[in-house]
Amino acid sequence: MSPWRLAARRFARNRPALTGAVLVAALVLAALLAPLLTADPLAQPDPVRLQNQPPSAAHLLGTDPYSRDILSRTLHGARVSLVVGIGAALLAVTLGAGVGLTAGLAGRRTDQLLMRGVDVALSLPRIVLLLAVFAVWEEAPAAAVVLLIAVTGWFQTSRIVRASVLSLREADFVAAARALGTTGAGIVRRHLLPHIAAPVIVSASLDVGNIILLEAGLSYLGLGVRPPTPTWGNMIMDGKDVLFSAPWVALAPGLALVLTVVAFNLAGDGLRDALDPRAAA
Amino acid sequence: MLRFAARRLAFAVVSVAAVVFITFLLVHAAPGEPMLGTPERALASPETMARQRTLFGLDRPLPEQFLRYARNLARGELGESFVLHRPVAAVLAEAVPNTLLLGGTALVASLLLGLAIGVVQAARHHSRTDTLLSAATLVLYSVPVFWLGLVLLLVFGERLHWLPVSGMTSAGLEDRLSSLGRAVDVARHLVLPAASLALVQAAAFARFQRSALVESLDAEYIRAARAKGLTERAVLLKHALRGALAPTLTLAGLSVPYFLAGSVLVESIFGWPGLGRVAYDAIFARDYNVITATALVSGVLVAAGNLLADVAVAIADPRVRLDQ
Amino acid sequence: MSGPAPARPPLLEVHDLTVNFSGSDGVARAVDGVDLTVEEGETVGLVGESGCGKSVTALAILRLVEPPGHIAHGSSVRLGGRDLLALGAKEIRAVRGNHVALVFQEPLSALNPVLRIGNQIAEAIRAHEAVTRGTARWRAVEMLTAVGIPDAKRRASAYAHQLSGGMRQRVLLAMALACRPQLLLADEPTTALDVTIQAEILELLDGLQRKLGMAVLLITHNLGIVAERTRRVYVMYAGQIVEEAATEQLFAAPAHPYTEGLLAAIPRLDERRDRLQAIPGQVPPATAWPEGCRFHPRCPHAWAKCGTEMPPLLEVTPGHRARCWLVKEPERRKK
Amino acid sequence: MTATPLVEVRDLVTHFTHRVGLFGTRREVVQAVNGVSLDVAARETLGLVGESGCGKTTLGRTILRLVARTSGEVRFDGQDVFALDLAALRRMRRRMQIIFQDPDGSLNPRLSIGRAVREGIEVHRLARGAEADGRVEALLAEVGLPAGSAARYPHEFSGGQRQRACIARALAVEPEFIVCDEPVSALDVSVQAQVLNLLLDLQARRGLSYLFISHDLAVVRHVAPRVAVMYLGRIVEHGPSDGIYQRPLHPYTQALLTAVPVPDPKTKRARVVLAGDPPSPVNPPGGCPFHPRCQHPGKNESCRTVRPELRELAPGHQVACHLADR
Repeated sequence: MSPWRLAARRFARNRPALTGAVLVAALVLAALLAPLLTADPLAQPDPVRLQNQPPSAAHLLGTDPYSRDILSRTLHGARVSLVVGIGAALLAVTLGAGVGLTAGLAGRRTDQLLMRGVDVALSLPRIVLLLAVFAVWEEAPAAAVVLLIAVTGWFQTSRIVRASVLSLREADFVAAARALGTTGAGIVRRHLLPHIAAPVIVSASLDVGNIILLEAGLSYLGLGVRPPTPTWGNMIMDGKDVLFSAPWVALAPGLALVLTVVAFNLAGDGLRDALDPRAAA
Repeated sequence: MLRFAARRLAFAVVSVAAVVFITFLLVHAAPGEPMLGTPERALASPETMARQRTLFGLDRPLPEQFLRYARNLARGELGESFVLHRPVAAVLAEAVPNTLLLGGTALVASLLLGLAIGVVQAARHHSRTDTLLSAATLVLYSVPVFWLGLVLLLVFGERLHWLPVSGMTSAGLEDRLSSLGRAVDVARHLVLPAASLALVQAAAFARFQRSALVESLDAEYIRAARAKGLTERAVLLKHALRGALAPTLTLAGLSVPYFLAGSVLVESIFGWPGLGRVAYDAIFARDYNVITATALVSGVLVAAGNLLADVAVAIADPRVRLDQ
Repeated sequence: MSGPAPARPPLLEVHDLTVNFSGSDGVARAVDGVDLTVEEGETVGLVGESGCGKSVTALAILRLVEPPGHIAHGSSVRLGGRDLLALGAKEIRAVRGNHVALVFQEPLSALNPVLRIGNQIAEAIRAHEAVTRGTARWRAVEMLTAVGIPDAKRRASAYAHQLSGGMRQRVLLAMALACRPQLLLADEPTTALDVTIQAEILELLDGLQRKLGMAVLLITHNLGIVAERTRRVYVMYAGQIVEEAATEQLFAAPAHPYTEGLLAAIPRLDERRDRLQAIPGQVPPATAWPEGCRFHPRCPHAWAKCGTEMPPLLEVTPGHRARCWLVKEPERRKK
Repeated sequence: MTATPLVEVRDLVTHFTHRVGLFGTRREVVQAVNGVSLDVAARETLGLVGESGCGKTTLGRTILRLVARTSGEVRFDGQDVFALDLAALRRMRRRMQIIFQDPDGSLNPRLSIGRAVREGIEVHRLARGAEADGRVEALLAEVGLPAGSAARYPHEFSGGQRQRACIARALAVEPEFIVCDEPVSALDVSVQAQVLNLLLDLQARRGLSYLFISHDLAVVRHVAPRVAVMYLGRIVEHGPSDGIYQRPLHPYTQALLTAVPVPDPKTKRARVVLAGDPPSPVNPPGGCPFHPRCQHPGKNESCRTVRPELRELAPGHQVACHLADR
């Protein structure tokens, strides 16, 4: 049985991991179907009387200070979180893998240059940079949030990939391929890429949760994707002012965030365990 | 050791310079103008604004502005805040100690708590306690720090009235308290914001520490230690923990950016007068000099964290030598 | 063991020792009903190929088998008549490293990389004797000198990675012998070492054994070491003892086809053979030992009975037993 | 030795520069191979023995140009291996192959055995499609793997079977010369004999030449009629195995031979026990590289200062020792 199928089997036997994966799938589905399932998240049916209503039959999770339906906004808010979380993680991992591969395969000089650059980049205070950018870029679309989070978040992946390339280059099976006369490109394609795929997948899946939290932090400060588009971050911001009188406003999006991030972390931990090269067959 | 110190220092200077340069470029090259969103700006006439621009040199070409900024920086001058009309150094001098108190407390607390949880889990790994703690740390690790802050504020501040909800001291009490009383007062204000920051990071440390310990418990030297007749306690604390400590210390040193990011969020919730608030306010007011200076301070703190991590690892692991 | 019964119980008496590992592929019977004895002061060999259960046997003697492995009910390990498997946690700790010590195969991984070697020896002493830190440290230095480490006082504060392979194995010996155990379980003590260093370590072990009067259970896959260093030997295959004999007897007249095969398969330094006699096939996995005699699928002499009935250890001559039906039906042996 | 040798190695030197320390600031030169000359004739096996760190693996890899040499020459069938351009080198790779010690690390765990064996066939376009499948099947059968092995993955095989697969992979390009780098060291005794027999059979059937590298003197004696003994990057003794094993002339070879335990309780031999550990190849001693550990009673000043060259003391039997005599 191939190592990928073995990993899939290990994942499928891991109950928490499977729970995480099912939750993630459910969240994606809910976000996709949000317009069909619920009312317009921007609608303000009665700005005066329906403010900050506690949960009721009409509004299962209550209403916010602008009398909007919190359930609808929470479901719609999932879209920003998921798009940014998954999109930025994929992009960051691609960037990191590219740089890591280049550093690992190129000569000493290029390698040193790239890695010293990554060292410096790793010591940049990411949040300060992101705050500065989004403060000036007021109408930043979700794509820009994805891009900027990815561009400031690939450094660790590049280190992991470079380290695995360097150790793989010393592996006997790579020496055997060279002895057979396989070209450099052939070695990268047949022997290196399949091996760095596993750590890259793990790194991406564990990143998603952190990125979702980062995006939420930014939109809580009123940055990134801005109101009235509902994001869990700006919903919590709305709830902050009425925290003591209408705690449900901040509670619902917060719980949604926790649930989502837990789901991704469960699935990510499961992937890490399933793809662990040390795991027995 | 000296060569190590020199290299690290050079590296730190380069990274801080990179931070300053990038931030400077970002805030100046981006659209928008200074003092945006402040009442002052709303009232100012175009002439006043133009005068302000000339006063701060903002009408000069960007390279010239940067050179001037760098020259001033080299002399230790951080410039003046456009909004507060005070030297930036003075603003930071008030804020930075408060953030160090908050972040330092949170870092130490989270490290101790995380280590303790990780050790307990590793000592009984695969037991029910371990599973429960794993679930707890996973959830805690997934909680947004600002939301946790709000929840703590709601529960312990508003509902239970155990702790003060805002600020660093109780207004009006400062003069009437002894110095010990003042310290207690600050400590009481510190609990909720520090807990918000610390709990999430403690979960991260615990997760990491558990897996490092479980892995090191698999090592042959652990079996050798048991074969010598050592108690499980000695095996775990002396043999396993020593080896597994170094990666956690690295993580602690590298967690400075997390605490900085967290302080921006948490300080605004609890009204803690620290660097995070200063940065937040400055960014929205386009207070260029303050933004750049906060970036500078953050860069220095991050570099210091990295350095501490390296030194801590060298102490914890004799295989790592700094003097080569 | 047959022959005249000893006046007092043997130093170590393992009876029906069984260790199971439960995994996703089912239960692996890594050690299955092992009986062995070691008399005071004697050197006994335990020989077999990788995966035969010899290392697990050593760990089980000190109850160091970790989950998912566990020692089955009905096993017994007696040290001077006392059943180690019945002891409480504190009592078994008092045995480990004190009465029975263990030396491992890979000295680099058996030494804690972040603790000074002197400290690792001293803690073994302090675990069993009420001595001060200073005394323990002084004794550690003394032990290091005894195992031939030059400049022991200075070396005591070195870390494992600063020593050569041979030196590390000496440190491991010092650590094991610090409390003068009655029995040393030496699990492939020289396998990781170069042949010249191996010879040094084995000579050293010999000398120390004579000086301390301890017994050694020497676990190895190397029949050359068995021939040179042991008086009696047990051969293990697929979790079981398949032959036991005095060493000379075993090499002169092996009774089990597996032992015979092993001896024929070793390339010899002292003679040139054209073709080695290989044992065909592979060692089966511990989760699926074959029915009947576990060696029968690879045995040149096997007949129907071998595939269905597991032979017990049958006496060949006094003190020499083999787990093979050929002992009873020697006419079945093919030429 | 007959006619022109297939492989000629002359004064080969391979040094590595290591960077050590946290930032890689200090350089260390490891003198792994330090001036080695040897020949391997067609259809012949040359044994190369030595302890860990003596440079035997590096020597094997340098001969195949898997490692860059520092100086010296390697000729394969008369052609200078280091003078070949990349295309010519790739063509040359068909003719010389390597088998490694660790069958776990030398097979890519993510490739099926069939794909691993096929790699060489594809690279050199020896066959395609069904014909390639047929060749793979035939190779796997030739090395004694069960039918259906091609679709399975390395982790599904035992160590001995994996080593067979590695042999099949090397044979796929129909080489003339194979560097066998400790091919049986990681295997159990019973399986080791199977693999050694396989290597001997293949040599007879296919007319292969082997450079057989091992730390196990008994194994080398069994497969190689001629043996070279390596110590600290140099060959210290070289000759027909019967001569070397019965009358070793170098004190190091003597120590090595007497250190091997013999599986016969009745043999009792005098043992030359060496003092100390082998010195580091970063900083080899001057004079005779063996002098710090040498137990020869006649050890003298020239051993410490003058490096002995290989001298022929018996037909085909050379020794690098000032004190050795017949």
